[in-house]
Amino acid sequence: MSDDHGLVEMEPTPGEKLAAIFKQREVRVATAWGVLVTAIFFVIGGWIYPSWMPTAMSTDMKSIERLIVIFTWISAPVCGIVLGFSIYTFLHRHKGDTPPADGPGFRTNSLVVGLWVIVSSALCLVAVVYGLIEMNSASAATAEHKKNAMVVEVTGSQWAWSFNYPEQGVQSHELMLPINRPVEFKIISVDVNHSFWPVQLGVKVDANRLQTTVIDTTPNKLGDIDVKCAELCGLYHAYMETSGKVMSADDFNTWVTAHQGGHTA
Amino acid sequence: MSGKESTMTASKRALSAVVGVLLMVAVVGVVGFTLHSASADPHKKLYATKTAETIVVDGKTYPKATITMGVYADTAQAKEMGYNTINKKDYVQYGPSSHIVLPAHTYVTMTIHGYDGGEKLNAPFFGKVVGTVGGTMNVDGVDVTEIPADQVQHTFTIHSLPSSNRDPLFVNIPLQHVDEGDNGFLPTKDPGTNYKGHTMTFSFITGGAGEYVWNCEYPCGDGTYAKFGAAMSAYGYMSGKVSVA
Amino acid sequence: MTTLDHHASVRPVPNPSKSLITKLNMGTGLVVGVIFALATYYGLGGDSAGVFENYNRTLLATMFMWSIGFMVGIGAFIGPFRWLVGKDLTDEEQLYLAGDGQGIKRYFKYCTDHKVVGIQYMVGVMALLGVGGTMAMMIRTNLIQPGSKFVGPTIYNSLVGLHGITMIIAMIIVVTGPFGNFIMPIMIGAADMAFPRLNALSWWVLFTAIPVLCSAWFLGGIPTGWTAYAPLSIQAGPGMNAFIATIIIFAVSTAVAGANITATVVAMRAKGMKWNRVPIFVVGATMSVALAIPAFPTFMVSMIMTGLDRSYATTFFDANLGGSGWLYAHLFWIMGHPEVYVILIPGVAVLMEIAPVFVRKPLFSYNAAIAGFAGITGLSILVWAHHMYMSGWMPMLNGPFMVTTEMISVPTGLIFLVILGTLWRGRPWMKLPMLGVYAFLWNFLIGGITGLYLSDVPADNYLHGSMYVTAHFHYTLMGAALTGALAGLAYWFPKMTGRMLNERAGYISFWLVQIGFQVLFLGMFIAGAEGQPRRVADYSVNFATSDLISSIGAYMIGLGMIVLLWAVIHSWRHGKIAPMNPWGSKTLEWTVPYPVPLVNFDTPPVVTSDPYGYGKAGN
Amino acid sequence: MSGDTRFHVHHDAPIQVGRRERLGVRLLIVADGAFVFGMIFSYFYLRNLNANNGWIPEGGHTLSAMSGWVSVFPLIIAAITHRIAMKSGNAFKNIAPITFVVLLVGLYLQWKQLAHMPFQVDGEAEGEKIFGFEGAYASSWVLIAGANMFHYILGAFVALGVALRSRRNDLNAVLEFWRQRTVGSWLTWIAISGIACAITTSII
Repeated sequence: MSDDHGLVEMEPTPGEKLAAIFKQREVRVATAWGVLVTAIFFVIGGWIYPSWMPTAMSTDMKSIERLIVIFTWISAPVCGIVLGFSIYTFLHRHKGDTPPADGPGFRTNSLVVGLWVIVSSALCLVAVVYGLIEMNSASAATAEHKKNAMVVEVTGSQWAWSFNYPEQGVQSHELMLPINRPVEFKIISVDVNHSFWPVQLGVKVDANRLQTTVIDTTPNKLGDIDVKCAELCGLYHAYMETSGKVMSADDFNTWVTAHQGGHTA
Repeated sequence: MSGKESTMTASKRALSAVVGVLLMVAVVGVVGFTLHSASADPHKKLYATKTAETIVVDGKTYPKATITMGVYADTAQAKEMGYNTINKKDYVQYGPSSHIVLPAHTYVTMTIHGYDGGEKLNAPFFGKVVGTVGGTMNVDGVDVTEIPADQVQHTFTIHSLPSSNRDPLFVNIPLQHVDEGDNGFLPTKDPGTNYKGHTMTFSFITGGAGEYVWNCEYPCGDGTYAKFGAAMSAYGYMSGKVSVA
Repeated sequence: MTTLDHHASVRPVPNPSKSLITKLNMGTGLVVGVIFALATYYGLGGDSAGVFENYNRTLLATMFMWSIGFMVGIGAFIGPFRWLVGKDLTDEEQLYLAGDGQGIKRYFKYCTDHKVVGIQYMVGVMALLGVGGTMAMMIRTNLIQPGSKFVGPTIYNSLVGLHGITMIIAMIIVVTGPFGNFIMPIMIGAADMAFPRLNALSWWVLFTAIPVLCSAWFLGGIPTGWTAYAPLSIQAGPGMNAFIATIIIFAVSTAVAGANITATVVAMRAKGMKWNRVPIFVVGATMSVALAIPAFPTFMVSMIMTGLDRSYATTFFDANLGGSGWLYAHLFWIMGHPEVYVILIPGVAVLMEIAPVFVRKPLFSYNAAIAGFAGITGLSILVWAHHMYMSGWMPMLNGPFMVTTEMISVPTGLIFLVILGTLWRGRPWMKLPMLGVYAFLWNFLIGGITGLYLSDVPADNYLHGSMYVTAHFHYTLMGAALTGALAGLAYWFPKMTGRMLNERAGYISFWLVQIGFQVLFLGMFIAGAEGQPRRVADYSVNFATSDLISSIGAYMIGLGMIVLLWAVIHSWRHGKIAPMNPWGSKTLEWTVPYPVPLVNFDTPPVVTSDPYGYGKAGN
Repeated sequence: MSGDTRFHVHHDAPIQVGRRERLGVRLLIVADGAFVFGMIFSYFYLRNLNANNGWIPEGGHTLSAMSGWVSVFPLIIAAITHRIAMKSGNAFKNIAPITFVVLLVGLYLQWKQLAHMPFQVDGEAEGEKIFGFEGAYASSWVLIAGANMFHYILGAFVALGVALRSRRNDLNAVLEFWRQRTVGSWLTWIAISGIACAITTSII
């Protein structure tokens, strides 16, 4: 569609056109609203949102927190534009039982459309590239971990997790991990699909029926872990949770020795 | 949908609105009530019996309590054994109730009579005795720490949601299966039959008050997938609640 | 496959009042359907077939035979049979099938009039939304506090599954059913749909799915969630058969309706309605049903496989014998992701149709709107595996799927631009439909942005399978699509019922629903961020606050929806008589009177411009 | 509004109606195509995944590729005879029944194949017979054969329809011609789909 009826009729450079748009009072007022909204989302994304999330106990979880903050910041201006302009029009609504007079008849504005596409593509590109970089560094870390990793075989069964430490010859219903040692989880399900989710470690993968999946991470903070199932797995899905601990290497060795008898008390 | 203009007065319309809305709220309420009563816990809870004795474990003194359950191959067997099951379907089941109540900070000694056969556990881990005092249980007078994965009839596994204000409680008891050859494997109408089965006795210590759940980890339902259908997927047969109060 | 078509009939005209078609209606359909079902059930041994597979086979066969029997009984196969033997329906018979002069009775017949089908769909959708909403109330009641004190896990899991699938079905048809059938043909100046008998077929086939779905309650429920992931669905009890049968029946209905609507828009537009003059609602609805045509059959494949696994012991999803749950997830999401856009796009298109009317400005950048819809439609078939990031099926492909998924944000952005541009420098007339446009902007913004996190693989490590996901898709499906559908209801209510929707009740309902919605799902975002998995009957105490907030919001929505339902029923019976064009719109449906004549237009309209010619030319 | 107007509006030109119907059928073919795509996708997905070596489990049977082709040939022949019949103009009504008969033969062959697949594992449970299938290969084969069967039934229905209709003299010739073309679209599609399935099942 042509832009004969464009918002701005002059044909100077796009830069001048843009400047002309911003000279309009209504654009500036709407933009002010937008800035306010952007600021609010900045605060939510940067501080309020992360405060809801549990303590990060691995670099994976740390990077997820960072990523969520950055994504919120990227989207804050988008929220600002959309909400700023809609708040402005809402405040200038027409009241009454009869329809308002016809508004201006412009049908498009190629400058605005073009700018919109470019900016949204750019923001999208930032998100994509950032995500790919994070993924890449995660898989580089995986390669690093492989050398020195402690293997934990995770078995999901309806409706409990069990853990086998082949290196130590220990089995447990709790996930005990030494700090700062890479750990490689080999996950399998003996019945339906589950999803292995040690919440504070920021990793997750499905436990598929009789098919092994692998994830790795390095716990770097002492504390309790919640291990949950994130895939509906039947009657007691809600109760398919267990606890875990990240402990010092010494504590871990003590725990291993105490449980090598074949049972956990 | 007549073509007439409405002649309803404002007050009449308001009344109609209030009545209409209340009526619909009531309908939703009735649906809720029906569902609630259909899914209520068994009417009878099974309470542990407190005894006067106390016991010292790891330097701490605990009062003692006992509780007894049975696990039956089907409703007929449960009835034969003297339990009036409230369950509707003819499934393998624990009795006499699926909701057990235990006293807090107590040394609980639990006895489970198992009368069922068995094949093999899906997850061999649940062949181990976990969470009992001393890490053992007593099967027909013999102390054991685990039962081979292919000799289990059912398990009694207590677990819970991890949360900040509740003491952890995890107990896993595998029940020794009854061989086909053993006398009393299946119920008969013959009143002279002596049901032998196996008797598992074990003790564990409860923490503070809290709600827990128990279920069986042995594949004893039906279905082609890991036999966790039917009885295993229906609440109150091979699964239930544990209230520590 | 025929329409009300012309042919030189030289045979004597049979008197339709003596023909079989005049004897058939919903009642005969029910009777024949029940007979078929009972005969099948007891013929195959009833519930004495104790074996898992055999019993499933019996139940599935019973459900399908009910559906077929109903269609036989209501006369759906008369047309195809007559075509087969070469004795096509006469004009009189076709006129009779169109419900000519049959008053209220035609709503209970195999009626080919698109307006009747539209009303049937509308009532059906409202019933489905009511049932699904009631189940949502039950879910939230159970989650008010930890401990699952309201219902046990069996019933809770069934509630989750049935709420999900009921709402998904309702949302797929909520716009294209009532408005796509009633309004759209008039909007493009057509006399009827391209295939009126298929139109009736699509509704009545769908209708037969409703009792099938309800039967799940009496067969032990659907404990798998609406996604029905295998192998859980293979393990599930007999209620699962109801799910399988419902989806297969529904997929047939969708394919038929999709082909019908698409063919209508492609082939039956009024003279002069070139592609760039088609109202945007029609474009959006058509794109969405056209997308559904290739999408749903893969769901049908997966359901047939599930049915075979359950009733014939095949091993599609048993990894022990070469199957895989991943296969199910692929087939499901190849349908499942396009399907969310099938739900979303018509709702958005309704709002794009409404905005110009109430702002009295042309739609901003019609081309951008089309590009937005087309971009979403095109990309949506390339993004399915983002639901499988965490399934472990092939982690190396997560990257490409992340790229395609995030690319969707660009055409989605165009949708915002079009609506914002339309609002800009206008003075919006704040009638009920217009409020929906604003609610949409906020809800879809939140839904879209939270989708950005979920599309990102590392963030999905944390968010996948949590309440966060649930909140996100409710923002898009309910906040955006349902808001659009309700705005459409308020907008087209005068044309469909001849009366105005009670405005005050509408406002009360709107604010209750929208505020309740924010409370509910913002609370759920918090629960998700805290780490609460979705679909749980019980949860740890640390989630108690956010879940309580969510439940309060749910009750507000429930109350608001009840007020709306009252308003609809009351206004339909006693509302103010609507003028022909209460909103001063320029689309064709407002040029016909109420009740809309059988063939819509006395003289076929000729279109000379698009319907957005508001405002002064130029600036 | 008079009754005449009503009729007038509904009576589009036969060529328009014919085109519209063909468009509708083509759209339904798109839907069916997605279905066939889903089956073929599943076949290759499971074959390449070969979870726990269960694609063809130890001792499992295979079906020769020829078996798949034999039941597809009638589909191809039917599509060709229909085309020949269309080209022959007035002789259509004499050739059309051949298409129908060919499809019936195919339907029988397909049924034979389905009923005599070597994959079935019989078992007993609670005194009742249950059936099982050997593995993913067998399962996928059965599904594909079943879909072919469904195509045969629909194909035979429309082939019988055009054959019967072509013998009547009171039908609109233009519209009937378009309906033959529409049926041709369907017959061509089921032949293509059959070939695709036969190629799929040839790769064991």
